[in-house]
Amino acid sequence: MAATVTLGVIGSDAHVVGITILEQALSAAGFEVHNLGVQTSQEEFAESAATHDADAVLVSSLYGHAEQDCRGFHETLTEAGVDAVTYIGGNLAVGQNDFEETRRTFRDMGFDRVFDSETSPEEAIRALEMDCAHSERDTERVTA
Amino acid sequence: MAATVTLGVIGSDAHVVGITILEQALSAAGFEVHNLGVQTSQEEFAESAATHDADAVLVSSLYGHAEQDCRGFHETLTEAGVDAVTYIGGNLAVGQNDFEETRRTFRDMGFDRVFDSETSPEEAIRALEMDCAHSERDTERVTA
Amino acid sequence: MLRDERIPAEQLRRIDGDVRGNWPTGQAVDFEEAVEFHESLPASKRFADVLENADRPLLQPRAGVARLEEQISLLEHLQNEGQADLLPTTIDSYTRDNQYEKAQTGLEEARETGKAALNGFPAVNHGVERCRELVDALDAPIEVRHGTPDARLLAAITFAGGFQSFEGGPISYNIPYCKENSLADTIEHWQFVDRLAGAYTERGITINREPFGPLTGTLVPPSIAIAVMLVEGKLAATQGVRSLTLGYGQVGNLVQDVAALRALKKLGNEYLNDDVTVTTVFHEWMGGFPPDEARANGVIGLGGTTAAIAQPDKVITKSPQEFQGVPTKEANAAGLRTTRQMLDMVREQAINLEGVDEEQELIERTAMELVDTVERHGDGDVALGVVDAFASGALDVPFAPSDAAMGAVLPARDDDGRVRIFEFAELDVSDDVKEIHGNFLDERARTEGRKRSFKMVADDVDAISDGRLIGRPNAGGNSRSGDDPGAPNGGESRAD
Amino acid sequence: MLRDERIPAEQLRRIDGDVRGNWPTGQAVDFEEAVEFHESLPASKRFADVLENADRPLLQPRAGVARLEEQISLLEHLQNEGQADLLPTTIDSYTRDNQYEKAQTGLEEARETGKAALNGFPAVNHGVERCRELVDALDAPIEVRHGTPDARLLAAITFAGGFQSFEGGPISYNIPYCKENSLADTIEHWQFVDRLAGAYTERGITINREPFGPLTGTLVPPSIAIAVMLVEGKLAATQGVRSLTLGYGQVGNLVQDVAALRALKKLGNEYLNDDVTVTTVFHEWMGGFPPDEARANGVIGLGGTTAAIAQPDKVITKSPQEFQGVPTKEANAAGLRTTRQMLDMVREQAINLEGVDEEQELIERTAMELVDTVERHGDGDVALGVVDAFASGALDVPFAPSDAAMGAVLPARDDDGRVRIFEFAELDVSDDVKEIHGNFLDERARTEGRKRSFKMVADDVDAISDGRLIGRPNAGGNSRSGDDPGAPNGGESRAD
Ligand code: B12
Ligand code: B12
Repeated sequence: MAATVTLGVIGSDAHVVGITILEQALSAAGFEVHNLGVQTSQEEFAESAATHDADAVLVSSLYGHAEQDCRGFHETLTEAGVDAVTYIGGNLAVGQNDFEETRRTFRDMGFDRVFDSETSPEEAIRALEMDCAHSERDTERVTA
Repeated sequence: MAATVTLGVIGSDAHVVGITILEQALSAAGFEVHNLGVQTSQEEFAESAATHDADAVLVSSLYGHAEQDCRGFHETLTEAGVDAVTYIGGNLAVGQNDFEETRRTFRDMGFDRVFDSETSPEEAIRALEMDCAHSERDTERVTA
Repeated sequence: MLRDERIPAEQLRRIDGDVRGNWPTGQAVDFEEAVEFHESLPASKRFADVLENADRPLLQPRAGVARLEEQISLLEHLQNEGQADLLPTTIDSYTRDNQYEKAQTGLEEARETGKAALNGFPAVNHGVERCRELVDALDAPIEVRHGTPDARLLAAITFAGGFQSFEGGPISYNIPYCKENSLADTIEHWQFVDRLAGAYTERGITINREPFGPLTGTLVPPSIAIAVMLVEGKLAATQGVRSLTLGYGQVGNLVQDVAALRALKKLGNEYLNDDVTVTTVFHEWMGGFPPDEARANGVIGLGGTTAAIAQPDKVITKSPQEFQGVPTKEANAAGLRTTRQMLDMVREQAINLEGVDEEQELIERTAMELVDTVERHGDGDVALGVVDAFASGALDVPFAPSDAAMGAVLPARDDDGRVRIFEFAELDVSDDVKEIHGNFLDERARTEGRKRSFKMVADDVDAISDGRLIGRPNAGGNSRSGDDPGAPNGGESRAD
Repeated sequence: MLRDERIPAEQLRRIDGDVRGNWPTGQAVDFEEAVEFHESLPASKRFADVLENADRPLLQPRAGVARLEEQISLLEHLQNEGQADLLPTTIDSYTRDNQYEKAQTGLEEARETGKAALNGFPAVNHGVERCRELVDALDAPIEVRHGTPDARLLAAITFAGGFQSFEGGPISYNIPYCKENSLADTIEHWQFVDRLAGAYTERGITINREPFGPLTGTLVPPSIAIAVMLVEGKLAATQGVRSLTLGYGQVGNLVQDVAALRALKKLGNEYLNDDVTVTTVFHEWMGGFPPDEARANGVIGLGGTTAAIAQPDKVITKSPQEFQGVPTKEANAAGLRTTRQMLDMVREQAINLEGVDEEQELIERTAMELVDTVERHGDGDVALGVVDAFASGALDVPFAPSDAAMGAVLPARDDDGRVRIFEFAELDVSDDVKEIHGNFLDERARTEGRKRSFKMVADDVDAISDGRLIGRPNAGGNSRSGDDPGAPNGGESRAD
């Protein structure tokens, strides 16, 4: 399974530790990882995913502005011709929010999976293995 | 003001530190203190208060059985001919109770004042000075 | 006559018969059948084995409620959410007083109303079978924790009920816990308990015994606590106890606490026979807690740090709700996890504190002087010596409510926060030791520009609940009279 | 050209004019009038005086919300219920990016919906007058805390707004906080900030400056953090800053943390001119926290213990909700009180840890080697040296997101839990130092029976949030994949 993954931290967020750990774990698990690093714009995500024909786009956000930063994200991907599963993870709201509510918000915005900040790299890998096996190019889209 | 105070820990309760501190503080403030120590029965309270013609009876309870231990306490005092203001203080209920509820319970049982375990000796002294000046033998009974 | 000698088999049987007649549930006890029950328990429930073979300090909370189902779910919570290594069952105060009728009333009230009418689990009233249901329901070993001067029936029932560890002792569950019980009686009663533990032990069922080290929990000088532990350990060993966990309650000064735990371990091993396995238990601060959960977490954290450095075999944790009353199970589990986090972050670090050796030496010397005094008072017999030494004040415990002790000795902290003896009264220690303590306290008095007085003791008693270690005058801080942020309720005089 | 030289008066005025044009609120800044405002403030709000004259470590939380009224009541809570000695105002992320329009949108959204649309206080958008309302409303001094690479307008407005302390610096607010800003630009921008602080200082209004010591907060080796602090301190002093608080983030090993704080203080005083008053600030653990408030309290407790032993001038506290997101004001105050309790119980104790001197010596030697490298890279000019040393990796910070740093150096804990350097990459330290680190890490690798690898680094990054200090393999514990009791919510893959 050499699925291709685009990874980055969106917006002005500079929390790099989580994606560094994720990158290493995904690479070790055999994925082809394109890590865009921190403070990545929607356009940069779209461009990289399009260029590398990514199977999955993994967005990380820790600093609490994810909602603002992700407005229109899926439109940007579509415009660039990207058809990949999209995950988002980290601390997705400012403050002590109920995660279920947060998950619903990001689901409604179009993300296929939404992860909280207790997510281990192994959980991300398990999900990717499921979803990328499923999809293996444009078949059905997971709706979990 | 040489008001006379009967002091003790009721029931099977052996928490002695609080009344030791209280005894010292009350004595230093000029009260005549009769400290019955821990594990004092209702009868012992009544007897001491009657013998010394106490102005105030101070009951301490820390271990959580105060309600059971104090059932009939005021009847016992009356039978022995004791007419003194009665205070109770300490950890008066088992567990994390709302103190206002606890206070009501002990007020209803006849205690003139009910103190929580954050009470400093100074607060007890202030209350005694007020109540014993008031009463100065059998005048009116505080109803605070 | 009272002597530190093993109770003969026949006398043991006679007392056992008498004791079991004190409450109907006593009849269900059958030693042989009980041994079989213990043999059927998995290795993970053998208290002594689990404790003695652990490679790190094990954590144990305190917890007891009236009803069995409630006690099971409470302990399940502490096991699963608190990750307790060892479990407790704390007994209610009526049972401690052998007032089984009152305990029965409380238990029935609890069953009917669901309210907390008892401050612990009335194991005697529950009886053997229900104790076994409890032991069966949990994965970890469970200890009986109480404070009962005459715990003979409690021991008979709980040992038969499958518990393999039992807290207390003739001094440590008399002097701090009651007023009128004579020490001679309590020693006899505990000789029975220890002999019963010994009888199980001889049949291959090791019953772990744990003298209660913190005593009154209030500024107890380490040397006094340790002397009591050694003497109680000796009395238990005579009766055949082979697994002894000696206890010590945190005083809050890191160097002194580490030194005391080391002294306890060392003297325990030296003083007790080689056939006794000695382990140690550290109790997180047993004195008055701050009336604020956030501050209480600071106190618990210091307990965890101390445990990580001193590495006792077991730690008894406190909850952030200690001040207020019996904690919720969530708060109890939180105290466990706060301690665990601290312990696991610190215990792999090599932390060597300067001054531990000197402090340990002073503690050991003083403790041995007190043990010697006990032996002298009994002409070589520890049982007699204990009674006599306490009666004369040669051995004494601060804030002891018991008439059996003089309760005249008074502690105070020195300028570094170590607990020293301020008033020796009749305590039989050498002039040399007295001078050392005196000098330390003079130093503090100078710093504070005040004379040594009871006020200093009272200030020290309140200090930790007021947010500091040493009760300095005018230190401001969070004194009871101030308006503490965490205060759940004002006192009456404020409220009126 | 970039040089470590004081900005001439005329240039300062020109830049000031430009900068103030970047957002309408900039126009309200008037230096002379601002000096008058500062002069009108009571002594209790003079940040540098309060900090430099304290007789014990002062406590300060982090806190910032969008709206002024909310910020006032948040800080009142931390002052009254948390008993904070010093107050913060944390700035939102858009302002840090100089995206004042976005901050404006967020502020308006917050005003309309009451929702937390910004993660901090947009001081630029609020402007001078509203900043002063904040300063007037509180009793304690307030510091601006942010993370802004180009903080010129923020400084102009907040200094005029009455704030007398300002966190950050050209390295510490670039390397950990952003990707594309060049170091040369950030240094120029901070020369302006520091010069402005210097200008106030010359008029008798000391502006305290606080380089951000924790950097990426993630296992930063003390020598690296200290080298950065010294260099930033030097750059600030050149511009006329006279009150410097050098920072350090807890790594969790007591001996190493105490040694590091001592090294920081000592080298700070040695390296900076005598006319600069150097104080130190200790940040409670800045890395990933446990997802459980009870465990988080253990981490905070260890911070308090460390502070009590090392006695820095200031402590920045964490809250038990650190893991989850911006804390409620109650949790923030609780973190302060837990820290305070620990600090006040321990700080009067004489605690001397063995091994501090050796560790301090190693830290000082390595830090000085790194400072020397910076000076060499700049041919004696620190400003140039910083740019060059980072570009070449001669100076580097682990997990640095910034393109200006190599970010190739990797830390790992040794067998005692001290942070060592696992991968030096181009870091310019002597072979001798490399060998020492290598030996320590080999020792750990042997203990664990595994090779040194990135997995070790990753395990160490997670260790404290998993409930321990060292990321040992198969340590069980509370790993993220396990089911943690404090877990507020399972990850998606579990929930689905
Ligand atoms: C270290 C840290 C910092 C460092 C970051 C250094 C760096 N450049 O990386 C510094 C000090 C610079 C910093 C700055 C700030 N921080 Co910060 N920071 C943290 C902290 C303590 C740890 C984060 C971390 O590294 N964790 C360890 C890694 C391994 O875990 P992780 O990042 O959570 O990632 C894992 C999972 O979340 C998951 N994951 C993450 N992303 C994704 C994506 C997908 C698709 C999947 C499947 C999984 C996944 O997998 C990762 C690996 O296991 C957290 C609090 C905490 N968690 O304890 C706050 C925290 C994230 N920071 C916070 C804030 C507010 C800030 C600041 C805005 C303000 C400030 N305090 O100064 C600035 C932001 C600056 C900016 N422009 O981004 C808040 C966010 C608030 C919120 N969301 O409500 C937090 C929660 C702290 C708090 N309680 O207030 N921070
Ligand atoms: C020390 C202590 C002990 C020592 C007591 C030693 C002794 N003989 O004194 C030991 C370890 C032996 C002990 C035993 C027990 N304890 Co205890 N103990 C405490 C502790 C930690 C401190 C009490 C103390 O000394 N405080 C310091 C003194 C100065 O303060 P104080 O007693 O509160 O008194 C002040 C005020 O309350 C007030 N005051 C008190 N009485 C009165 C009366 C009046 C009229 C007035 C005006 C004021 C007033 O003024 C005093 C001076 O400022 C408290 C928890 C806490 N508070 O932190 C638990 C606590 C009181 N104990 C408790 C319990 C349950 C027990 C046990 C039943 C079970 C057990 N845990 O082993 C046994 C009881 C044995 C028995 N028969 O009594 C519970 C009570 C639960 C409840 N009410 O819901 C508590 C709250 C702990 C807990 N959270 O579970 N305990």
